[in-house]
Amino acid sequence: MFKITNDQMPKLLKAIAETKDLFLPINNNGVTNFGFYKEDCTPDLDTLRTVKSAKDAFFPQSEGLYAVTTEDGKFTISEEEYCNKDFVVFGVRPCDVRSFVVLDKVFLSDPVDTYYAARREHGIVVSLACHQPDESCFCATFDIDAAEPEADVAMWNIEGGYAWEAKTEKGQALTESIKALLEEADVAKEVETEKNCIRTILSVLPNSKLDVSAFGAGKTDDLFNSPMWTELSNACLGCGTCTFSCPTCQCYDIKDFNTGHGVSRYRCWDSCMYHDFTLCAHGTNRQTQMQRFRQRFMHKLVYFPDREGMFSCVGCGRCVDKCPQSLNIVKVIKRMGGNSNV
Amino acid sequence: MQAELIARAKALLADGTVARVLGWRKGDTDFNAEPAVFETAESLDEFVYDGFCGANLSKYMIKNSKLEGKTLVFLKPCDTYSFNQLIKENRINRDNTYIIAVGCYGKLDINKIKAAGNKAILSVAEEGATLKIHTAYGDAEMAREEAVLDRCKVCKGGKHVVYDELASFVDEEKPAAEGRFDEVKKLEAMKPEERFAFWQGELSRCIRCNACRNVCPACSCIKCIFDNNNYDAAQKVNTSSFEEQMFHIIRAWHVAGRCTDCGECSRVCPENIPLHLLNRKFISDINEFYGEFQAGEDTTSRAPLTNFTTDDVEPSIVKERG
Amino acid sequence: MQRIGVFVCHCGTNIAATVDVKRVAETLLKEPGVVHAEDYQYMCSEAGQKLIGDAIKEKQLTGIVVCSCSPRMHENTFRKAAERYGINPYLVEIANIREQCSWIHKDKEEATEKAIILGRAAVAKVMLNAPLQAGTSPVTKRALVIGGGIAGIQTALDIADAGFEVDIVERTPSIGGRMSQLDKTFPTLDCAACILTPKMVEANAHEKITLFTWSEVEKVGGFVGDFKVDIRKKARYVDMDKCTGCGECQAKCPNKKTPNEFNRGLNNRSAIYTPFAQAIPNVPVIDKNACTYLKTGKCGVCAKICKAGAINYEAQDEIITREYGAIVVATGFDTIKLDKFNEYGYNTNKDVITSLELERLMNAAGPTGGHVVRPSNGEDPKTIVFVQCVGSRDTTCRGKTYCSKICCMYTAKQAMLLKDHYPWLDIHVFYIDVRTPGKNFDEFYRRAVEEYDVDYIKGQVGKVSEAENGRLLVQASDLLDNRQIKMEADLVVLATAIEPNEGVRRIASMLTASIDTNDFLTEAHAKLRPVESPTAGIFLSGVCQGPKDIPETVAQAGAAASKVIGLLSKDHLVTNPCTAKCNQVYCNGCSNCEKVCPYGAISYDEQMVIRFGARETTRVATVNTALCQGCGACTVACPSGAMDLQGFSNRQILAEVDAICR
Amino acid sequence: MSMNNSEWKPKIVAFCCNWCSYAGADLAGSSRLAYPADVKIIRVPCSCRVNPMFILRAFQKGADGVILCGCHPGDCHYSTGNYYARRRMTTLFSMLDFLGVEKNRTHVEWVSAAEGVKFSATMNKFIEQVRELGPNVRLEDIRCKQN
Amino acid sequence: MCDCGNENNNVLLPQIGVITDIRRETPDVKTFRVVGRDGKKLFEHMPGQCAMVCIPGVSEAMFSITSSPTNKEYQEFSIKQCGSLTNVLHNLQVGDEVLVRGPYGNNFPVDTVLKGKDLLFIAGGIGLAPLRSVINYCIDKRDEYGTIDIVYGARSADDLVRLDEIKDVWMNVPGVNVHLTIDREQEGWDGHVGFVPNYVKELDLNVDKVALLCGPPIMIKFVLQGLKELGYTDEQVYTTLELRMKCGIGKCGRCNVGNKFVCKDGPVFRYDEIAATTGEF
Repeated sequence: MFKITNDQMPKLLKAIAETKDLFLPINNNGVTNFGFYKEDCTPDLDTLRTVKSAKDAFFPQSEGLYAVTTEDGKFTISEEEYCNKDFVVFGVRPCDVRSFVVLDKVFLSDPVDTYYAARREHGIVVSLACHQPDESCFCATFDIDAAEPEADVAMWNIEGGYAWEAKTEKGQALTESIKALLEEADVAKEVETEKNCIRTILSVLPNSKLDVSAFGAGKTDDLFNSPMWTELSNACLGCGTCTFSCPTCQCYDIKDFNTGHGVSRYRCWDSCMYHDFTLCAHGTNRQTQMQRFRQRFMHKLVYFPDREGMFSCVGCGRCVDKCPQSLNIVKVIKRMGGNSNV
Repeated sequence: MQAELIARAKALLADGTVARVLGWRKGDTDFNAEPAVFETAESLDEFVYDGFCGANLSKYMIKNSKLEGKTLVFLKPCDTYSFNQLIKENRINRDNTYIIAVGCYGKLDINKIKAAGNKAILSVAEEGATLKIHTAYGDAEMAREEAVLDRCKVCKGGKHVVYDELASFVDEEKPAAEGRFDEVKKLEAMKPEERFAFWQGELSRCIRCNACRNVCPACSCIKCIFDNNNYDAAQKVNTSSFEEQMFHIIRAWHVAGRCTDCGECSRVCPENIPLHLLNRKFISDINEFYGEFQAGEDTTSRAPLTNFTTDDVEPSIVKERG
Repeated sequence: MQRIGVFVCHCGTNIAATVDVKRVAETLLKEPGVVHAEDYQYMCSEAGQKLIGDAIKEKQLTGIVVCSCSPRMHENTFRKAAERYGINPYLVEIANIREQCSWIHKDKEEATEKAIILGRAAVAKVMLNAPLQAGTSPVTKRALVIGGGIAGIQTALDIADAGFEVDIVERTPSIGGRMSQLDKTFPTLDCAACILTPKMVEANAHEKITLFTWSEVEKVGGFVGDFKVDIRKKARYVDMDKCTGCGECQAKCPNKKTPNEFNRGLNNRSAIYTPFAQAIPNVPVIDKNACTYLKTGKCGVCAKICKAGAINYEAQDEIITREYGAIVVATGFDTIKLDKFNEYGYNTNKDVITSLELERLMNAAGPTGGHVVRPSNGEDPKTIVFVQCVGSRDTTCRGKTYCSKICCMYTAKQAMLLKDHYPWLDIHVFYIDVRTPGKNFDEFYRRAVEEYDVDYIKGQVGKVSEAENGRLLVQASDLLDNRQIKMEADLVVLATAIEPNEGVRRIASMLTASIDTNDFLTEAHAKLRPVESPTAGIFLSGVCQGPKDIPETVAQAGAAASKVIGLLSKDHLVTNPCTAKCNQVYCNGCSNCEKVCPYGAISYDEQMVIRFGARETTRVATVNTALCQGCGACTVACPSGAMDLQGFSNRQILAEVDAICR
Repeated sequence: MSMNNSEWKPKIVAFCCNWCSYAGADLAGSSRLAYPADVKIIRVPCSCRVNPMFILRAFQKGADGVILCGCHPGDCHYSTGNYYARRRMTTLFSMLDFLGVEKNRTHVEWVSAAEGVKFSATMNKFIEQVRELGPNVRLEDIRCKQN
Repeated sequence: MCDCGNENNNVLLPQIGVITDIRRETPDVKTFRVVGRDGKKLFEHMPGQCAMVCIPGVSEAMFSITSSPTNKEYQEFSIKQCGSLTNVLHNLQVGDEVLVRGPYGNNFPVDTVLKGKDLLFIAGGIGLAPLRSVINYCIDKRDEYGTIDIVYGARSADDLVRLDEIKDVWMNVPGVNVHLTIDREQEGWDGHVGFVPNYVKELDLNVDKVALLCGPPIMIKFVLQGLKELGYTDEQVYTTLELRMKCGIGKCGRCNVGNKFVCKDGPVFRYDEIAATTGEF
């Protein structure tokens, strides 16, 4: 195990950025989001949750797929270049780390999404245990341990800096490349203290471990026609805040943009909360916001478990914090599954 | 005051005056109340009205006033302007609405409480001018004043411009706050390149979640032009910095003269972009160019951009005023 | 894909000298959708047009771009050519490479590049052109004239003489209007009644003219060529067919305490009355607010003495609906209220009168039989003061900012006539400017000054008050001599500003005709279309459009009539196909578009629309293509983009922008 | 920007109303009153047809300046169109300024059918202003830049 | 640079197709024949599968392949004009290019369940498009299937897609019975008049068949009721939900009907697989 002191951290980030793209939480005007490291940026490893999750690293909000040019009525297709350079996603919280597993289930299943696969191959995830969990955290519900990240490299806040532990080969390689800046130290005890601290706080948080026994594979018939959906969704604005801040929402749209010198075909995030999500020439099969709302939570809590054997929610709590009208998956779980914390 | 509202709502439901009640329901935390529709007296026990009930309910009346029977809605002073504006644009059926005007002393912003360093908040209690905050890491206090939403700092005053009855705790005389345009003026005083940098910094965070648009009572289009493929303007995300600007300029322009300055756009923005400044800039311009105008003050006046006088200022005013 | 043909014109050397037309054609041929491109000496010639026709046939063109002179020059030529050769005329676009390219640029390379870009923009636009059909709407061959004064009468007579039916709706009991109240007219001093009465009689007798007096327009629907108008015929309580006009009833009516409107309240009239002797129709009406029988059920004198049995106390208002092809507004004017002008003492002193009241005093049929006396005591005046511009050219917002135009002349007229009758009179006129632009006007005014010795003082009257001796004390300033004047007078005559008759706002809004800030109806174009309202089928006659004197009014009445005749002589109207169109699926019903439409072409109603696969009944906008002139104001007012303009659609303009900027 | 400023030619989009300004432009042409070829005119029925979206779209696709010309206030062929356009453009331009976009990239000028001289002079002056500003960067869409 | 090849195995990358023939079938339906630039078939497919057709700058949409897999030269798509993309498609000419990716989805179980069975095809309007592929497949392999009944209806005679093939080919194949109907009386029409669901009931065909249906949602609803009354079980009925497909590969998140993802599990479903779920289709 290694230690990096707080004052070494900026050097470490700079060193990584010299050879690889570095994607990390950056503070912009008081708001922290993942972004690419630049010389003058303000890295922020203290904020528990970025507004948007880390999924942009592998599944960016928009990405070019290919471009089409036309000459004399004939098309020429040029595929966008794939990610071909290693990059580091730094400071990812354990819940977001788990979200990559959810995304993998979608994009790496047959047929493989080649754009995603290329990024995943080149991405190195450095994660950071949740120093001070928040009241909206409920990752333990999905058996995620906020104290024990499962990434290429795991970090913990310790006195005066961070503990650093490589967990995979990719992580080892990264560690090697910046070893000069790391200080070999026996911090196991401090890490243990931090872990205990995290777990203790989590245990007193109101949502830390919700009862999700009412959800999961095979519950479609129990839940689909519940009158509760109308009540829960009444205030839903149909905006995309929850889906765009969510680490596991992976729905996308494919659109064209006419650049004046060709058509660029790109993929961008879409939100099942939008009224035109399933709209096509003949109309839409989800006419009401209740149906769209239900879709989102049924997908995360029932359909996904049905198909993939796991929930597609990681309990990061972003939607709990950010929903403009305070609707969220926690309320859904509590109201439809009973109120008890397990 | 909450008990009074619940009692009134129950009475109006019971005597058949209204068929449903649009209000706020207790959240699973103190600061998590959500707008909700109550159809039975029992369900009203979950009704809440406190400092965290910031949501403007008027836009929900588009949907609710189309339903059978009257809907009782609770409107704060600033919400009534939005409501009037929606009536003006024929989006709400006034006859199907029963409005109880509720008082407001400034609504609280949980983000401000968190920004003050409070993590893992377990409860927040209002005690006069003080907030008592209980967190997993310990207890704290802060002045209520410091935790109110930005919009409430420039409150339009306590007057309700439309209602059927006033709740007892309403202070219609509460004066409007000063300095509504201070932030706008501060930006205006900057150099253009500084302003550009400011807005780039802010707008580059936009994730195009459309919360600002969907919550906005003036954005009541059935289908937004930005969702409409017919105009080549449909975008779902910002794929370039241009689109961030395009969306917010056009959105603000579309509601110019119709925006009541309710501030919901900034309240809901997950990225804390001060979107209200765009709207407020239009309001300040309109006031300056075409005379004082407060959208939603009445239901009949013509919005400034669908009106004119023969001696309006010329667009060159923008260059002339330096 | 579309099949577009591009035709590049040399225009002799006008274009070809600075633009490489061959290169333009060759380059545009490579644009997506373009299947044909050629250049020719003169595209607008017969031979040039035939080239287009041949290409349409051979290449099955679906759109045409002509790169040539300004579309203002030959767009119609090429549209007609396209139609002749079998494709819709609106599938033609012009790229202006002469006025906006070859003529202003010298560098051939530069001009050619620009011509190509302009051509490209036209191609991009025409790809999105849709075939448009000019619609037709039928014309009802009858006109409505609102207002029975000289303007209305003259308009009606001119239209009727051309063989079309005309209805006049007049809200007072008789036609005649303001002019019937006048004594003499300037500058010829004809007797007003002598020249007006024959016209009134003629209008009454004309087989094509129907008079609806004591009637008002209640509701207007429809549009140019096909208006449907509800007319309220107010209860007259006197049977028009039975009444012989003997006048017995008025003489015997015991209730004679109502101020006489016709005489501007200078005397009273009976409850049953005709406004004046020459009234047409010469049938009285009963004032239901004054009549004792109608109020209390007691009296009935008129019914008892009427030998014709024409009195019917049970009469009710009646609403009839008539159809018209055109509507002329001739609602005239009134003098402004003087409540805000207390300095003149009009409301407090009986001897301060308006010039229109003086007109009644001077009239032989007036309340004093033509003797001008002081209304307070009936004595003959010795000194009369005229005050000009009372409420006219007033920037204090008490009055009107405009010049009422007629006051200078009628004051000169009144002064001279008074001097003729009462040579001993001392007459002073306080004026700001004397304005006499008109045939024989200045000569007329000079006569008053030079021959009649009327005392014109450039100055303003500050105060009129009652002197202790019962006369009036006039305090004024003389601007030329820069001195304060105090003089006593027996009569003060105020040249009161005129304004559109009350109720014109209601009429204008029913007609969706626009009015200005002074409530004068707006003409479609101040110079080129002065008698038409911007709303198609609505025409303006007389002072409702702006202050004017009798000759101008009559001239405008004739002009309005000729426009109406022009419209009514058509069997069908061809409508402009480049009109706005509402996509009701996206319409919110917010009414923004309706507010900015200058033609009242947009209406709202509840309709069934299918939105995203679901049916709903909702408030949506509809554009009346017969009224829409295609300005596009609504398209920008519409936030959701539901409103679009055919021929200049959002997509078309955006395509041009894209093509130019790429 | 790889080109240096002397090579750089601004792209100017001019929206002209059919009845006054477009005719004014024609008159400028028939009077042979030159202005740079960088100006490309788009004919619209009335200045009130011009949607702010069109103006932003022009910048997005690479325009360096956008000018709107219409009938003089009071002379609108449709009687009131340019009054609305005037308010719309005033508020829009003020907002662009507020966002830090250069004021001289946009302009409104009233040009009658008889003012060929004015049309030409207006265009010359506007281009000069835009040249001074250089290429449009603040309202560009990088996807539309020709590589 | 990628012309036709796809070295990266990129599932979202289309092929370039060339339109070699366009037939107008009804006032709003055209059939497009598409081959690759080399003049050969773009790919092999099975009856019921779909492909994404795209026009750059407009959009892309999923269409069922209407030609039979037994056709070795080309693919055909019957497309109804009803939206922005189809408007543009209907303006295309022979020789124009389109982008095509696919084939996507599963197929009607022609080589398993349907083998040897009596088949009942029920289609309304453009709903014949996906079934035509199956019908022609079965006709081409006539001896592998039992009797074939085809009930096909449309608003009017003019809206019956490819009436010529139905009359000249299908009606002359032994063991194939075609039952045509139109919604309203029409001059020159001496066939059946009435809605498809009612006609199915009137025909009173025996129950020992597999039914394959496709048509507008309202028709499906009533046909299902009718079949149930006749004694059909949900397991005997197949339908296709290709309308719901968006990205074609089950990742974009639009296509699910309950826990079934049409792109992955469909578009062809045995009715019992979706009946229980949600009614959201």
